[in-house]
Amino acid sequence: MRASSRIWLAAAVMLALLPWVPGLQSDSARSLLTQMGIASVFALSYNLLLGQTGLLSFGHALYFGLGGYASIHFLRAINAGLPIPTPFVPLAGAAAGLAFGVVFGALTTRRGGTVFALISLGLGEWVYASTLMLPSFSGGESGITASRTKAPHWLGLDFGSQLQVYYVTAFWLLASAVLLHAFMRTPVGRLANAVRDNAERVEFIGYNPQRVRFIVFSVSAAFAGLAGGLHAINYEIVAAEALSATRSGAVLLMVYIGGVHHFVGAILGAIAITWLQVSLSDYTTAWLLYLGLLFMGIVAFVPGGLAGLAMMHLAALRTHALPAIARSYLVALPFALVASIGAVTLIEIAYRRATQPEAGTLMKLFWIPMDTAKPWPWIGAALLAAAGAFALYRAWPRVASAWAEAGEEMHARA
Amino acid sequence: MKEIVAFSLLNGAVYGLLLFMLSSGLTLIFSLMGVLNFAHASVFMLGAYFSWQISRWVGFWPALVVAPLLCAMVGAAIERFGLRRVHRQGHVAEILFTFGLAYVIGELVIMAWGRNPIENHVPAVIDFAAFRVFGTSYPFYKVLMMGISVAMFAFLYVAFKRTRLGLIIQAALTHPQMVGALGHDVPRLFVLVFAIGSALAGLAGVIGGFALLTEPNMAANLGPIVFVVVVVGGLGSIPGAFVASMLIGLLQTFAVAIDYSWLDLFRALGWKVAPGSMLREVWSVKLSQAAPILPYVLLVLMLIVRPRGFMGTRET
Amino acid sequence: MHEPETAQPPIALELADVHKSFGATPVIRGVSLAIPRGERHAIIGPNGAGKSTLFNLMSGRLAPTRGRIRLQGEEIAGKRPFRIARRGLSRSFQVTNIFARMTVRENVRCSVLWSLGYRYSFLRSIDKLRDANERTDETLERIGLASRRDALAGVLTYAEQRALEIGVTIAGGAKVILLDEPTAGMSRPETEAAVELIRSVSHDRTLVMVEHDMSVVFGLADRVSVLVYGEIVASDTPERIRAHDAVRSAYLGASDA
Amino acid sequence: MRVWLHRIGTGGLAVALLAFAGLAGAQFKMAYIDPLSGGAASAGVNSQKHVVFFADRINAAGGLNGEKIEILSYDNKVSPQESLIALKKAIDEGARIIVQGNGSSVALAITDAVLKHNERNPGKEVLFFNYAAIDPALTNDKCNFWHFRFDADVDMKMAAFGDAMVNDKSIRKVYLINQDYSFGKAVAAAAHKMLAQKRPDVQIVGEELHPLQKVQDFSPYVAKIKASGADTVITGNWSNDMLLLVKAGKDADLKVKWFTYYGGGLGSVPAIGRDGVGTLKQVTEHHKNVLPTLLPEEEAFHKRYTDKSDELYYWRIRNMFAMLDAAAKKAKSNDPIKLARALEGLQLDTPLGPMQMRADNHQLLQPLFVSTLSDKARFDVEHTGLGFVTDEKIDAAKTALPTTCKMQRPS
Repeated sequence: MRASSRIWLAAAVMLALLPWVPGLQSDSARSLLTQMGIASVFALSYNLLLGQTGLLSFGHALYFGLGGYASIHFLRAINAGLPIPTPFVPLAGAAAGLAFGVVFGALTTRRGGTVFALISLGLGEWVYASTLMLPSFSGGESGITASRTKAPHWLGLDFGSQLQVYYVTAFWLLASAVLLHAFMRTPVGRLANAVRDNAERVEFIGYNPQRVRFIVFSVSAAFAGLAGGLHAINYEIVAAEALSATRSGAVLLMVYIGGVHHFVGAILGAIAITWLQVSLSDYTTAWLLYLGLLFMGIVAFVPGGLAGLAMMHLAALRTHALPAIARSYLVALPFALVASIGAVTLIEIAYRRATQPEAGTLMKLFWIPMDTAKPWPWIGAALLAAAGAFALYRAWPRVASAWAEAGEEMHARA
Repeated sequence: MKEIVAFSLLNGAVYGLLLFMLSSGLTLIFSLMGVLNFAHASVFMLGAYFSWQISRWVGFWPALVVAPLLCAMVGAAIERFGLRRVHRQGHVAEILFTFGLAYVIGELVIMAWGRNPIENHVPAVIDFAAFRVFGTSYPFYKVLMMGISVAMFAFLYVAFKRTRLGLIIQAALTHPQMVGALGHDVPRLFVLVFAIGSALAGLAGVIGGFALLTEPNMAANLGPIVFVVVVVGGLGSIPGAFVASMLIGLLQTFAVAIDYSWLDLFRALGWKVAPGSMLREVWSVKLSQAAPILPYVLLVLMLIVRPRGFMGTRET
Repeated sequence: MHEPETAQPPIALELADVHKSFGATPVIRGVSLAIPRGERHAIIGPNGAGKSTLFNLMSGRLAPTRGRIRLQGEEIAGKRPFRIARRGLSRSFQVTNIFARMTVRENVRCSVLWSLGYRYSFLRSIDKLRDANERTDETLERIGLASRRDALAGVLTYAEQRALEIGVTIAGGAKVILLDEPTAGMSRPETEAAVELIRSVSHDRTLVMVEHDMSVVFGLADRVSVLVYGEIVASDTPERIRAHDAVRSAYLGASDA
Repeated sequence: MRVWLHRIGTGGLAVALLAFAGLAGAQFKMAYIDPLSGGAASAGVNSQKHVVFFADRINAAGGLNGEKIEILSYDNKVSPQESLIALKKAIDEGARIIVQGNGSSVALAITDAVLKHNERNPGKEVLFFNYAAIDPALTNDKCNFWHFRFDADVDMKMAAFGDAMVNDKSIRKVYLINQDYSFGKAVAAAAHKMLAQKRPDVQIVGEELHPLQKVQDFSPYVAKIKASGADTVITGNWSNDMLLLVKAGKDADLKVKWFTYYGGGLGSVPAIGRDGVGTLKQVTEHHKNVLPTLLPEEEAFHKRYTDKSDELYYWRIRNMFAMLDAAAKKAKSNDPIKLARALEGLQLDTPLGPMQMRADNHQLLQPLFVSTLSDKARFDVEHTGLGFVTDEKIDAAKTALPTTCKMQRPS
């Protein structure tokens, strides 16, 4: 069995067992896993554009939303008697995504780079506002609802429970990952990478870069529509916010933080950002600030993203520089921890004062009670942050040199 | 009817000049540094908050000067400590960096001034009627805004087309190594450009704060329209941005005044549209309903037909 | 192996009174050139003579202001580069222009796909395209990069990248090859290796080359044209060109005669 | 953001702390799902204060049949999808009643999800208490047994405006301006119906739908209102769309009567200032000057929340908890189905007059007041020196309207 099919099998087994892991058996945990699955399909479709073809789109939620609408209308048709089981609904989303991808793709993929980015931004805003004006299609702000259980049962399942919806999502995630990975191994997939690296040279080896962008864009829109279909099944409602600018922004954050250059990066990013959005926002109202800071840090310091970071460390495992790296981490990490505790405390106190005066000034952070009215928490946090940051700054060269050493060794061996 | 046209013209001009004031800084940064700054509207918001805070301490006129300076420092810091690291990774990384920055500035504003809109009323010193048109008085602060906007246009047009500094900066965009070789500290030049662009955004914020609503969502609501002005005007052209701002301002204001839809047009031409069909909904959307999305329609059509925009010099 | 002079070989690439000006400044001022099939033709001339512009006109990167260009009898002036490439004209670039974040093997394989008829297919796995992979490996052998086939193109040495540049240009099996200063910036041994490679590669094809290194020009070319200020001042065998006074004055300033 | 006391580290730790802290007795959990961050956060946080405040008052009096009410707060960022995520979490953590109000779009999503959950999980039913989403559909074609509304809907409030307009001869030309989505269109339709019935002589000189929360500059719309010669404007706008509209009106010194649904909302009175005196009208179930003296609840509310912008705006949340308390005593059980049946038809007296929960469509009938901004009011709004004064009081029984609701009742 070739290496890749072994990987897919392992992935399938993992996806199957995930909802039975202790701690993940509650309905809301499975709902979180389902959301991560939907976000992963959407992120994979987006990475086909940004990571594989170098197309930065600010309006990709368009195809997610339109696919979602097509699927919810399809589900309503099923509720009215169309004899098709629920799990096949995402195909309607994929078909709608493909159709709109072809129509809008012909307009937008004439150019790459900044022009493409701005057209996608304009188109996204335009179609979002227009759907609000067509209530029969979009149901306006309140959206369109349907039921996933009023449908012919399939394999004896009615797809009412969250677990069954999770397995439908897991199936389509695996299918999308296999198909998208295979797509990259086809002539057009290779040429997509060529267009990313050097669109001009592609013209001199007989291919029209615009046609390559158009095909990749349509395929990407189809998978975004598929993700929209899964969204429609999971929530049984699709509203205009499914194609809003915030969702387009979120998928961009997912793919870039996850790692643009690695296939698995999109999935890593989807999991991280979904967790941040759904769970962290319960602990702190400043979650968007942490997300913004994380994103800027990744763009500035770790362009390879989380996947890049992981790959780097995996490669370093095999070098002799590993102990040096480990030692440098032992020194640097505590300082980093101190700095971040100080910074987080400062942010949380400021947020409590600015946004929730009614919750009083008493607060418990990292199990330490403090009173935001008194000055010492502010001074203490600021000092902690400054000291940690300064010490980290001093310890950083040691980390850098350890990595330089590992880098040389890896380079020599390559 | 005459009244509507007069008011639409006046309101359209005011809104257009506000848009220009808001996007002039971005046009400057984009034309000279090729950086599509997603956080530009956020700096505009900072200008509004700074001027509100300062005018509470020391009055409006000092705020009109200090707020833009503070924004200039913020802009300089963004370039010096943030973008400088990212420049060599190409335009995509720059855009993404400012994209993240927009989130962060929005949350920092919430952290400092809370979530509710702040009462950023027109300060008494400029809260009087400038002139009366058809029996309606026109607030002075709108006239002040028009004045500042036109002044900005003049400053930008002269400063960067006619002065040595302007030429050096323009050269530094396309051939940074060569300009560096000629003895100019290019990184410092970029910091200067970013500072000036941010100062313009800050100044726009001081006035924009009264015209619009000063709240943490202000940047997100305005963000995309700034790009429409810059792109439709022509990437890198200041006169182009001025023309585009006025066009969008007037287009949107007049569109609101027109209450007719395609359906009325069809009826006038005698065509019948089957009632109840989904398409009927599409045709029955009135132009006044669709007014706020016209700029985006303009953006998409312009980028398809003429990516350089009205007077653009290049596409990226 | 060249047909005897008597039978007039068909013309592979022909330029008829081609003009090109950027705004008001004319760069190519009426160039006419006919390159028979199988000929190795070099174009030399001082910097700024318009050699690269001429290459850009022939390969479709620029459209001529006036005049006609025919490839194997078919008009190609002003056509998009990918249409010209499909008709069998492939060019290399003076500044290395390859796919940096793809492996050496993928760089070459991308350039063979169109000629083998795979067009925009996305239903076939590239690993199963036996003919494409064979043609790719064969080209890698010829340019001496077989051992580096899985390295990213961006990490190759300068000479290796120049070799890859040639590999990508020839892998598609184009009948007419345009090489833009293939040995620029190479050391003596590297230049000699490149010349042998170009000789074997252009064995049964038409070659048009822009080159400054006179040893390469006179070692390879069947015919040489001299381009000065956008005009061809001489076009003849290497020996006669060497003795031609107009050429000497163009290179050495006013002739002493 | 979760109420801090119950959310330290993992859930398990929170429960242990709870027991330790001596809050004995089982918990009756209610989930509050509304915006706590993002654009509409100010409204969400404001109503959260009311919910926590009135729950604590019931707890102080012994809770519901001995169970203390615990409020679990979730931030839905006014998005239907986030709300459904929060709903799943709330049901998982044992919430028996869901409380929501901001945005009809969210309410329609929640009522549909609650219906599906209750059908699929017999024995683990939850109720949905809606205190502010007033799209008529929720108690008509999209009604269901589990949804109770504690605020008059669009048509009921428009009828109240009708009663106020009947004898106001200065109203001759009306201009309708609303947000371009389900709620805005419902307000426009209600206005047409009401005027046709109660004031056929009044002419509608203009009608406008503008995109929701997108318009930055309302001066073009104000110019149209002036040009139309209208003397009255009816609008359902809320939050920014309300503030910017009246601000543009003030800038262009537009002289019209404003009949608004949310004119008294946070920030609107400061935005219109003195121009609003005698012209800015609203229809609510309460305002500060409804009685000569402040109600005891209001004084207690202001003692606890001292921030300038803290007003007791949601009197209907007080009515909601009063009805819940009475239903719990009547049913002598906290089981949702028993509570729901006890609520149906329940009648209760309040300081402002009797109120009743209709059994046929679960719509609460409570007294409504049409009031106008005045500079001679005893209690002002947000320290502006201006307050609302009652023009017209409509008794609860008179606010009832026919309904098309045909709900399925559990067996």
